[in-house]
Amino acid sequence: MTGPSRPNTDQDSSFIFDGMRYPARKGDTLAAALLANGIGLVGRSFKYHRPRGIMTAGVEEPNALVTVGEGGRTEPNTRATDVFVYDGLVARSQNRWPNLSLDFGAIFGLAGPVFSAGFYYKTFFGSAKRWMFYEHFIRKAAGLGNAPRDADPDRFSQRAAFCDVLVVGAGPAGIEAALEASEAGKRVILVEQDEIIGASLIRDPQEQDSAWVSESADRIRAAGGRILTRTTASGYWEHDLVTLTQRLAEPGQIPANGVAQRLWHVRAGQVILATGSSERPMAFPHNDRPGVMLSQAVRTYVRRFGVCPGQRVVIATNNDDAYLTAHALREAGAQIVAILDARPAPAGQANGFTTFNNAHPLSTKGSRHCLKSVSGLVDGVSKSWDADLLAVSGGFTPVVHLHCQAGGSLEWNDAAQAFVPAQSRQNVKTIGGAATPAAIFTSAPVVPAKKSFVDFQNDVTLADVDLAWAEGYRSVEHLKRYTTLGMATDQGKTSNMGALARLAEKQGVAIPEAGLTTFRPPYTPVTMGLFAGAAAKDAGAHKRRLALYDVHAAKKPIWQPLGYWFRPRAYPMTGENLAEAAMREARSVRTAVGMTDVSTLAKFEVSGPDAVTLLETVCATSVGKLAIGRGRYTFMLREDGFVFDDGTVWRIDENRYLLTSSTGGADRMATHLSYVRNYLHPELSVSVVNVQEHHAGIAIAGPRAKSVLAKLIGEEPPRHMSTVATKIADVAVLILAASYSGERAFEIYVDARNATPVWGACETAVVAEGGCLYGLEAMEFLRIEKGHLVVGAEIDGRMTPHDLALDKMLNKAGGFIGSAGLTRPALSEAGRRQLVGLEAVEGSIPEGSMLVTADGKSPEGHVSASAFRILEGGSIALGQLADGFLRHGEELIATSPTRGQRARVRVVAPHFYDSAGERYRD
Amino acid sequence: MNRYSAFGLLRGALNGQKHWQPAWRDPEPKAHYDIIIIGGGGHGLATAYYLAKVHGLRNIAVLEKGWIGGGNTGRNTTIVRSNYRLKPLHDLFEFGLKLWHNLSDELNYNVMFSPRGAMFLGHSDADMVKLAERGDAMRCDGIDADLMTRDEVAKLEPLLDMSRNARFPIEGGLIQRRGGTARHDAVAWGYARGADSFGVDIIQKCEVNGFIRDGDAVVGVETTRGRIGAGRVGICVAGHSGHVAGLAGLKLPIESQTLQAMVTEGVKPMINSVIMSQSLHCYISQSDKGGIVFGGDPDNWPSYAQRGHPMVMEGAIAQGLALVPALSRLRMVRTWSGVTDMSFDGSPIIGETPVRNLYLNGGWCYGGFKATPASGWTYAHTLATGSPHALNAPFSLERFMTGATIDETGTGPMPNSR
Amino acid sequence: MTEVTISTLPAAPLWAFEIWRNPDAVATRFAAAMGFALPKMGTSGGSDALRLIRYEPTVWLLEGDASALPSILDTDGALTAIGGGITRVLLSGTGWRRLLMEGGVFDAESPAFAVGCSASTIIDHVNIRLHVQSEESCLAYVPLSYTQGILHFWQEAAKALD
Amino acid sequence: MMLINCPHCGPRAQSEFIYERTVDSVPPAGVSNDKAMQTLFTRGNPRGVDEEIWRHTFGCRAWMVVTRHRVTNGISHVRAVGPEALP
Repeated sequence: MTGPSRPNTDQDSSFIFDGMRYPARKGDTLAAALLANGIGLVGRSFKYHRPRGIMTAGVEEPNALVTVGEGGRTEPNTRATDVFVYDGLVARSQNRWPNLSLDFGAIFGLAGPVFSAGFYYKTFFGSAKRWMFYEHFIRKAAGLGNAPRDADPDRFSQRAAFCDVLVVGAGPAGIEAALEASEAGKRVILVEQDEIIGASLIRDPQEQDSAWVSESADRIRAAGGRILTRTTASGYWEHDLVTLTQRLAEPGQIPANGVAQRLWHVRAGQVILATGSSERPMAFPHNDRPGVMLSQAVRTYVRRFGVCPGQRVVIATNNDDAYLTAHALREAGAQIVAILDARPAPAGQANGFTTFNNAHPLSTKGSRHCLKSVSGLVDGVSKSWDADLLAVSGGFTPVVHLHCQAGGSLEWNDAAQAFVPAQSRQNVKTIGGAATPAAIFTSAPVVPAKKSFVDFQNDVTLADVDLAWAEGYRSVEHLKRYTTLGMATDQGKTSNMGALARLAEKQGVAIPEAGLTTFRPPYTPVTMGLFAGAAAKDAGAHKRRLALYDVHAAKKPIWQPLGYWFRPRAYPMTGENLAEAAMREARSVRTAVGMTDVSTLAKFEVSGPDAVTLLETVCATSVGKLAIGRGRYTFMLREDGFVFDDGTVWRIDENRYLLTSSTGGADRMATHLSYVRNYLHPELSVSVVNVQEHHAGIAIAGPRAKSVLAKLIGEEPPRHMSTVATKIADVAVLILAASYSGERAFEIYVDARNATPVWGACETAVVAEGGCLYGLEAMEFLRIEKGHLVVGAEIDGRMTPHDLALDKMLNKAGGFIGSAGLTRPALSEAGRRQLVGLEAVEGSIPEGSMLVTADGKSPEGHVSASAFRILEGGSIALGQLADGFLRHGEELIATSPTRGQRARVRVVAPHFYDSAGERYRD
Repeated sequence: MNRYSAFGLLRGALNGQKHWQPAWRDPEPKAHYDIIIIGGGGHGLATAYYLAKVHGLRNIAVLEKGWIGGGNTGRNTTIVRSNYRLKPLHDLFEFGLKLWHNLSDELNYNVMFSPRGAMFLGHSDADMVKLAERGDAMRCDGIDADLMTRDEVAKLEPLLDMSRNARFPIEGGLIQRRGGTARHDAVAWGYARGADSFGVDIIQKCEVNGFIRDGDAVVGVETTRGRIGAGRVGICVAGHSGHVAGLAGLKLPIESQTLQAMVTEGVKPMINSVIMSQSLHCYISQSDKGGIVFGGDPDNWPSYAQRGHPMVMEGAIAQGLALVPALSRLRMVRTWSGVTDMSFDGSPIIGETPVRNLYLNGGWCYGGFKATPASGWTYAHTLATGSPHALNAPFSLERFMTGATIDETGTGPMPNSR
Repeated sequence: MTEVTISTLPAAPLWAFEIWRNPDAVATRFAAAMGFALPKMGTSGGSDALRLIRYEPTVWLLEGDASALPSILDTDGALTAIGGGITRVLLSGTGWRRLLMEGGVFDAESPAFAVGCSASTIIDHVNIRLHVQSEESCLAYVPLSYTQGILHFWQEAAKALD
Repeated sequence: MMLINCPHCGPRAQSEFIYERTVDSVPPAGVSNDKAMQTLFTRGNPRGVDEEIWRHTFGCRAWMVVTRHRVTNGISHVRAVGPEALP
């Protein structure tokens, strides 16, 4: 590698590579800037840690991977060919220790003959622990760069877009297609992964020049088209949805408006792929040395970046295109030492170059940093040339990734020895070089297989392909998986065709018969943060906020998540912990009065002449005899007969009912009701409206709840399981006299926007009666003591109405969903888990613990919820126990090995408080 | 069969590794086999292996429509664990986990089983109770499980976001230390090589497109490589269970869905265990090559497309990044999808069908890989003896009609909400 | 710089106006009584005093004074109050269409989504109902519990619309 | 991500829809308990075309039957279900 090959005058920024500062020029890729500064050794390969330089000028680069950026913006494994230099860019080489030049990992290369394909499968036997010992070192040696340790300081945006025509690739063909479509009045998006459009015209000038490019861009924009640069179409999904990844800042760069990248979800009427092709390397020993580059890449560096990567150049080719590189190099002042042309006869391109026909490269020599000589075979005779650059062109592989992701098929183009797009079931077509790659000449050069790399990054050689074949890994997918071919960060963009040719040769078939691996998204690797978008901060789950959030927040409660909701768990007074606060609150409910926010309960207004029919389909209890102003407990079954939710149903008017059910099951119940109403029974005259969020709910419970209510509403409060519409604080409310706590209690429902004054009035009245607020923890104590059920604990989706002692409430008339499922024999067999109460004989019952007859026995049940008797003390619980109804009085052990806790318990009825329900009565 | 060893590799270093023989033969199908297994994935190959090894049968074929290990075996996130809640699942998966621990030696093929710990994170007190309940159930059934404090979780995985104001703050975890990951392809290849060495015919590119019936019994299969007679036929085709059973006129309690997974570019070690969550739906581990392997929930609608919905993947990644923010700048390099056989109680089906001599192994949902040894072992027993082993007896096809479902999550017969 | 202002409007009376049978008869009665037709799917009708916006096949979102409607519905449908659970968020300025593309899946940039049009869609995982008031303003009906999250999302997104 | 032609809203992104079940999994009214359970617990699950019940949950909330090919994702027909509605 020679030194800087262009003047310093227009260098306007600088970057740091491995601690050294270097100048760069606007528009440089990092690779161009490194080459311009004479840096040949850029990285180390994955397996053998072989020294590697820059091979390409595009996203297919397998070798020149560096870590770019600092702190939370660090991007490991960045292709130096796919990052544009900005002032202050910091890049580090990777996968080397202690440094790039002296890498101890290279010892793996010396042992290469042992580390053949499938090496790991054949050794490191013994126990799993022994493998883990070896694995520790293998893992350390594997991997490429280091991930950042810090959180990402930038944001990522996700945006939808719709267009008539999406054009991918802004070379001359893509620009023309976009121009034509946009001027025909279509909504057009043109995307280009490069920083500029029309860049290939700089490498290979045609009639269309830079003026044509900028004029076309102006016309596209003027017609309403959108041009997105630094944007890669990375995934082609169903129904012409294409995901684009747009870099708004370069890797490691601080973004101007806080957004580093944008993910576009584009739904296109038609997709035009003008993605071009990528050049293939050639396989021969030591073809991976720094100083061996692809021919078109060399031309790109010379013409676009003004960097001449070598002064004494050998070119190896099987096609005409490489001669353009020879010309470009000669114009730049480099010496073309020799052109090795695989074709048997002169191609009419010689133009004074020293050209050898029927010539193939055979090997290279050099140092870690640069190339010194190239040897080759000319008509079977070996020759050698001193050179510092070997430009190779093994032909062209159309970029068909998106076409294939779209479900398109490929056909074989024999002249180009390449797969080109054929049919597609989506509305996509391919134009330009990707559809019509240049013809090449192929022969089967006899080169040693060892150290002839096909997959550069993963260090897969022809010898590895041969070994996989010999061992029976003969399908292309087996080959890929056994050798790791094509599984590196470049996903085989430069390697797949070379390996496929070898496989076909082994099979004695043409390449298309050897098969092809699947092209899966993404086309080029995509930053994870971009896929997460704004949701990375909250896992895509917005917290749901109570209507009365501000009222609660002012009291600084302990919050508890419940699905996406957050509800007060307890309101501790100074010095109280959660348990103390919850017990004080629960005691207040048992002895005086308490109030709590029950807004999150699922609520549905069901109205219409057929409301009862609908409700008696969904609910397993009867509803029809409910008088106006009355309510009752209900529960719902799945079609398979198991209980999945419970709640209350209230007749609030002649043809109007309010159905409540559990918070956690709210969305499921909404869907279920809608399904029953719309799919099963579209004929019903009924309206089901989800009013979960419309009403805020406030529960007031306790022996003094009735007198609190009387003061609030100025009339006799409704009796238990009755309802009344009235006003509190001059706001309309619906009061349901229902009890979850076991005390006389009322639920007050109010338009959520007017809830604050109602809450305020209630709180004043409650406090005046010596009561307090209570949270979910106290509510849990109260309901466990009373023996009320909770969806997710006792109602766990595996219990029948009988298991939960609810069967007496089943609608005798049948006809409800789940009635058929209930008839299955296993739902009434002996040995089923049944709801029981548990009281501690010794110790405190751990929630979630297992019920066993003796230590070491398999569990016969478990504790679904545990609490303490609120007034008397003593540990109690609800549980599920095999044949539990028949086992009242039996002593068991509730054991929690993971917590080192256990209790001796007695099986009792699941009601610890007022089992006769006398406290509801006035 | 060459025996694999470090010595063999060293010998190969001197001869260019030229002495290795094919890991399995490429035989022509015979006219008749005692047992035919349809499906050359990990489960089918393991079944063949145990039929030969444990039951001494030799006249066995595995018919694979493509290439072995090319379905879900090669399309999963390689997680191995037995940390379930219900007893029948404990018994089956724990039996399998014990086989995993010795599998490389058993097969003389390094399946790289790495018991680095399978950890569920808890994000609230309620989560921690649920995790304790699961752990207690495991411990009482003799399976290892340990609750972890926040500090222990942070020590094991220093890159987790342990801040208290995280959207899903980490309160602790439940770890099964004997769980971990394995090299998925190696499992198929190792079982194939082992089965082949006993004389099992592994026949690739051989698609079954019909059953040969004699009255109420199956007596063979029609394939793309001709008719093949069989004493017993075992279906073992995961996501394609519905299709193949349909050829015999059966409708199953199975719906096929897409399950996506993805991997990032390789980086130096940063994730030490398998990270899962009680409240979120993503799982994260790091492969030996350094890639971060990511999985999430299935695309919950029916599909045989082997391609997923980008937004399902985006959702899983958002959850993963909420747990491990340092993953943000890594790049996802490859996605893939399997066709999962979602059963109607979330548990597998291993046993007889209403058609005589026809057996079914399927319905593994998104949990099949970890079960490979246990699935093969119990299915081999069932096929060899004609009736299920105690381990797979609860997993009969008829349980759906009787109501004896094994529903870990209590979700019921709706595969889309599982 | 693309501009959009995000503001929360005061509470308004909102109702679900549902027809469960005889839709043609109800439509006839409605037009006769109200002087305008029941709006078609994806559109709105009426005035600031009473506006009906159609988001569902059999349900209209009704904003304003609903007192005349029960008699029009008679026994063919029902009116249910829902306003407590909904926040009205006004997106004003030329940038509202672009803002709605952030985290969205609906083509709010389409010329067909014109003044008077309505659409229900999902934005940043939340079900949101949109009504185009003018080229420079769009009203979004957001579930109350998600309002805080969506406002934050929109405010952040509005910083980088270009 | 598919594009589903909602009978009420026109083509919309799949993210607005939720798949619920197949048409063949819904027990017809009035069948025996056994038949109902057989219907509930088995599906054709074809590697081809099937009729699926979807809901435009995050759109117009309406239900529909989508006839879809499970390999190609080609949707050949979408049929509205539910009460009679105005255009």
